[in-house]
Amino acid sequence: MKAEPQLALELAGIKMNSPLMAASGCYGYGFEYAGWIDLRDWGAIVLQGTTLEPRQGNPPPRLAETPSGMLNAVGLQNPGIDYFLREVRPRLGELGCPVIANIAGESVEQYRELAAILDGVGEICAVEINISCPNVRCGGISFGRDPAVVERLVSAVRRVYRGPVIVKLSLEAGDLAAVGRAAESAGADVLSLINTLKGMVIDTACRRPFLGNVTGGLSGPAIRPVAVRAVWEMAGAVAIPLIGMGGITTLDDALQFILAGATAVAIGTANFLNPHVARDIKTGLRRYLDREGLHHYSELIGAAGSALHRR
Amino acid sequence: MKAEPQLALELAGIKMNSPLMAASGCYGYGFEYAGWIDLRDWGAIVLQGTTLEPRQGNPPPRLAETPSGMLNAVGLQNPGIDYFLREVRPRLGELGCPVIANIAGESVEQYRELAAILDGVGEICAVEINISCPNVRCGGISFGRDPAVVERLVSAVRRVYRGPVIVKLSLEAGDLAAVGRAAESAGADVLSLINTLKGMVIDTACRRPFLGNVTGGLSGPAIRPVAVRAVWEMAGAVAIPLIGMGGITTLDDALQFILAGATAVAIGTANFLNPHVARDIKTGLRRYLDREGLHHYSELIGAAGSALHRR
Amino acid sequence: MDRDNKLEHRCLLLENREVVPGWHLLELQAPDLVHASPGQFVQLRVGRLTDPLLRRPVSIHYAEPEKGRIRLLFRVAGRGTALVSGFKAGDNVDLLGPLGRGFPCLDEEEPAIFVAGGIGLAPLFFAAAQRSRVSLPFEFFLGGKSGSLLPPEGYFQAHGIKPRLVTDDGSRGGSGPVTALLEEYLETNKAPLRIHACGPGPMLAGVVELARSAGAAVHVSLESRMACGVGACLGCVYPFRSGDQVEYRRVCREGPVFNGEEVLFES
Amino acid sequence: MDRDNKLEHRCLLLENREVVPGWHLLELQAPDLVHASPGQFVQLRVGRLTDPLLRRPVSIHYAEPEKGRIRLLFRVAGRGTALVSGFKAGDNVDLLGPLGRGFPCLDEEEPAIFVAGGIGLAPLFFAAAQRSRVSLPFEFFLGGKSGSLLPPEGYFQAHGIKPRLVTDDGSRGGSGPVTALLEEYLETNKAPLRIHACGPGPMLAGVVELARSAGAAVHVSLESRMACGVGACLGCVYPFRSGDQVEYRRVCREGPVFNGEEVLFES
Ligand SMILES: Cc1cc2nc3c(=O)[nH]c(=O)nc-3n(C[C@H](O)[C@H](O)[C@H](O)COP(=O)(O)OP(=O)(O)OC[C@H]3O[C@@H](n4cnc5c(N)ncnc54)[C@H](O)[C@@H]3O)c2cc1C
Ligand SMILES: Cc1cc2nc3c(=O)[nH]c(=O)nc-3n(C[C@H](O)[C@H](O)[C@H](O)COP(=O)(O)OP(=O)(O)OC[C@H]3O[C@@H](n4cnc5c(N)ncnc54)[C@H](O)[C@@H]3O)c2cc1C
Ligand SMILES: Cc1cc2nc3c(=O)[nH]c(=O)nc-3n(C[C@H](O)[C@H](O)[C@H](O)COP(=O)(O)O)c2cc1C
Ligand SMILES: Cc1cc2nc3c(=O)[nH]c(=O)nc-3n(C[C@H](O)[C@H](O)[C@H](O)COP(=O)(O)O)c2cc1C
Ligand code: FES
Ligand code: FES
Repeated sequence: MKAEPQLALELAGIKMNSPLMAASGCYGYGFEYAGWIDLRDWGAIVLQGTTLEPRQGNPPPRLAETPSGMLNAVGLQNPGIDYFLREVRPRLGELGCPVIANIAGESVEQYRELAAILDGVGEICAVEINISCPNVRCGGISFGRDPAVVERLVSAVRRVYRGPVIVKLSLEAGDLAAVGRAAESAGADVLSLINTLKGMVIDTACRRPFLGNVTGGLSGPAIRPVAVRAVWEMAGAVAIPLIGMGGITTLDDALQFILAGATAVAIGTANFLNPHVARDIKTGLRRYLDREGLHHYSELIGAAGSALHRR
Repeated sequence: MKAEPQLALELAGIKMNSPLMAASGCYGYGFEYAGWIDLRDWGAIVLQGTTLEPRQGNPPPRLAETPSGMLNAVGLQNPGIDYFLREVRPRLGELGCPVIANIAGESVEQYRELAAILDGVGEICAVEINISCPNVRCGGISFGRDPAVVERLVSAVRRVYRGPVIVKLSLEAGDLAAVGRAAESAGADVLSLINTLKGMVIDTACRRPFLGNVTGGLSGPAIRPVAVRAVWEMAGAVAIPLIGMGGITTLDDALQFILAGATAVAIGTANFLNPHVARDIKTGLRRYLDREGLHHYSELIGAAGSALHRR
Repeated sequence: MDRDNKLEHRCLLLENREVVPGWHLLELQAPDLVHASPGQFVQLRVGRLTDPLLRRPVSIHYAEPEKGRIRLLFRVAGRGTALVSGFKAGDNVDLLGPLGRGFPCLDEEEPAIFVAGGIGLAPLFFAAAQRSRVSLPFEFFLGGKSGSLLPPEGYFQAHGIKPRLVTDDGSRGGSGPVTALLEEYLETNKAPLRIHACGPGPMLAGVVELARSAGAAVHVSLESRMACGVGACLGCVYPFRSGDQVEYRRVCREGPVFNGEEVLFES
Repeated sequence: MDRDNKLEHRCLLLENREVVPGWHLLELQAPDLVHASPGQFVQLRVGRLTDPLLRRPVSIHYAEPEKGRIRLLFRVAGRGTALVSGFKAGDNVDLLGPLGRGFPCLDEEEPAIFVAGGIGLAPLFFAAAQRSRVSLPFEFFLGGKSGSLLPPEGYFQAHGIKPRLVTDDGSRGGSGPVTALLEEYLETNKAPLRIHACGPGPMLAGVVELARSAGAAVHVSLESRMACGVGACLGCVYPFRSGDQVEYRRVCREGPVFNGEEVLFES
């Protein structure tokens, strides 16, 4: 009998039954979809961003549709880490799949503090450090630009958090590879990319920015070519595994990221179009591997990269 | 009798009958469309990029379609400045609208040389310096990242070219505003933005990059929100006029750029969908101004920006 | 966690009828959605490719459990709804739902007053029809731009609804805002009563104001642009009063129907 | 500059017929395009919104100047053509054209040989029909995967074309590649003759090789992905031999029909 092709992996020690992850901020705490969707279709769910203090987020409107994409300016609305530990944490076990926390701070110290609080929290199997949110003024993106800052920030988290540390990057960095290498050398276990691109829409009828926050983060299929390129470049720059994302809606999209060098892929915006996207891509991937005579999807990781391109 | 609303402008001395420009690389030398399209619908046409030596460009495939966008990897195929002066220049008068040259070099010296050659060429009413092409290895984008390099390059051109100097920027700069200010202080008359974003598509069937050049430049509606944001930010950072572009296909799109602070707008990819896009937007803009009781489109420039946002 | 509920439904479109210019009524075979409550909505996929990208929220306008059918009534407001207006009988329509929380206390004895502005009619029609079916008392006030842009009487009669109409141009019913009808009503009818409203923001603000003065309970159905529709993205929020703080609540999850007194309308 | 020529045409679709599985024939009212020459093409807009973004190049398959009609024959190859396959009679189809340069010397006395691989049939049909109309001699060789995937005889007869067929599975005509037909023909028929070919790259390379050995003139119609279609974007290039250099020429402007001997086929 022919063996079923395998999708399971260990990503820096996180045991996942497939390389498909729900992207942070697009899947709430998982519960929102849990009544309807079999969450075991996900290799892991990355929770929405958490900060030390509660944040009310940006004023509406927070969403704008753009060609094959959308802008969001949620601004990290969340009830804060205390509420999270008290109210959310105890229920996370019900989700039935690995859960990763996503943290954001306004200073290196805040990131450190958040990571220290989450260290040893059994329900959380890794932290993803968001240093690339385009929607918050004094946090987010500015941290992700400068390799020296990234190094300091990741080191600080690394010292207090014993589980896997994922660093989430944007494209705003002038030199993406340098930022990735800085994170790697500071002890990051995994890099995830890309976060949304900063964009805006002008309401021409009212002659003012459409979003309450003026600018927002562009996600969805529109950014996919840019995201695939970022993963491809990063795969040539660092040795740690990558989580690729940005506009994945179909199996072909997911394969592009994997072939470009991603070990896992995350899906955000596409959940809004097709809430069964994880199931559909997972089924498709199995069939694809079967048809192509591959035993494990990992044979595809980076397979589009020439040896020359790799360092 | 009510006066017709006005679209004419002088952009750093270039007399244009409308703020609509054909974007470089998307309109050849103008002749390709001239048999069919009334080129007087354009305020100006920016010619395809010219280099010192002839360039054969990148191997095909050079185009890939992406969601609401396209990648191109032409790689500045062009017959070189000598051929340009000999064969193209004498015919430019036939186009019937102002013509702007777009130049690209592999060193500051090459840019300077090109600008010096074009100085005094009467058929050309301005030069646009492309320091943001994602498709050439040793030129283009790398120049546009570092404010110090931009300052040097623009100064060099400024010293030898007496007409209006337009500097074309990409988004790859870590700090867009700093690059814009560097160009301004070096004597640029106008900034144009944005050039394409570097992206790629992987051919999953062949498991390799689809484009012959591996990566290409993303243009079209997909990048519009990012481009509008770039113009908005730049309008707050410099005092010289801006040419906004990236995904403009309709009047509403053009208005977004103008309201964000662009004095003129350029249209590239949309010509491929609708070769009458200039005519259509021009007609639409006149009707819009009329309906809104405005006398000149310039009343809209930057009208979406709050005073606070401006410097 | 109960996963017996399906979220996504592919529903056969039985009819797409333009009721009045620019308003379309979709009749759908959707047996899984017929037990939705009035005020709940669906997220409708408008295109097959990625532009337009997002689903569009549309209230359930009517449900016929016996036939396994639901109706949606929508106004062509932009490119998404323009695409939907071209859907043809026989097409499959992709819906998520039923989503959100509907109007409360629809089965209570105290009189219900429905106040609809324009297409705000869509969810209130369902609510009123439900009360009508079990012979509970209600009033239905409806305002619109012009008489020809509101459905004819027959549209309501079959469901036991006799709306009192006003139009901006006075071409049908009285002229003036629909809030005037409510104001007049509240002068002679005192609480306990329960107001349910749906329509443009300023109208809702007016309704809430009147309700407050009259001491009546008031619920409003809010609109906002949505992405997920299930509470996961925090994109659809509206500002609410919470003590002396502003709090953003999700229209798709905590709403779209909210206690009107807590809503912070733009002023 | 002559601007009497219109570039963009909105053409009424008279019929969309699936000739064989996956091949659609569009019949269009397009009086401005009927004087196109065989080998020229149009850029067809496949969607109204921005995804899919680009137009798709399609050869003119036939023109009836008397009726002001043209035909396009296309194979469903991906999402663009899939959308077109859903176009319905009565729709307006947006075309740019006629574009590019067609097959040369179609009105010369020397025998013409048309070699078509699969949907490569589309432009060659037009060319052959034109020769047939003025009773000039020609041969038509057509290769395909399987007999049922090629149009029936009647499709050709009305236009005086009697194709010699081969199929990969031998289900119609002989079995084998269409180049074998050409090879056989060239063994007994000597130059001067003129070969026109359209089909997949490897087939064209084979045709050019045979033509070269036989000393026959050969023109091939190339395919490539296009953006502008008019020579402005330099996106559609193909490599050519120019002395001992590689030179990239625009398929849309210098082509799509080229002297086969200059083309640098991938090996
Ligand atoms: C819970 C809920 C229930 C609803 N129920 C119904 C219903 O039953 N019937 C019904 O008809 N409608 C209903 N709506 C409203 C409906 O969802 C919207 O009309 C619909 O989403 C509009 O989509 P569209 O693509 O047609 O328009 P869009 O193109 O999205 O535009 C809609 C409006 O917003 C403006 N707009 C959009 N984008 C921008 C921008 N970037 N800048 C400035 N302005 C912009 C447009 O000008 C236009 O007026 C409901 C909404 C909610 C939240
Ligand atoms: C001058 C000219 C004339 C033509 N005439 C005809 C004609 O008369 N009839 C006809 O049927 N065709 C003709 N063609 C071909 C036709 O243009 C294409 O079949 C059509 O553009 C395909 O569009 P699509 O959207 O359906 O397919 P697409 O989705 O664009 O895909 C087409 C093919 O390319 C592959 N592909 C596309 N994008 C990628 C990618 N990113 N990575 C990997 N693979 C990719 C797909 O797998 C598929 O096999 C002509 C082409 C030219 C240049
Ligand atoms: C509504 C929304 C909220 C988001 N919030 C977060 C967040 O809190 N933290 C984070 O790291 N990324 C956040 N993101 C970014 C996504 O995780 C992801 O990187 C991005 O959307 C690209 O993937 P996609 O195109 O599949 O959505 C958010 C994205 C969206 C659309
Ligand atoms: C095919 C193609 C070729 C281009 N070539 C050039 C070029 O030579 N020089 C340049 O400055 N920009 C070039 N560009 C960038 C455009 O001028 C423009 O900045 C970009 O495409 C964004 O505008 P759009 O979305 O309207 O196309 C090119 C764009 C395309 C699509
Ligand atoms: S639409 Fe996502 S939370 Fe409401
Ligand atoms: S498609 Fe633009 S040059 Fe050929």
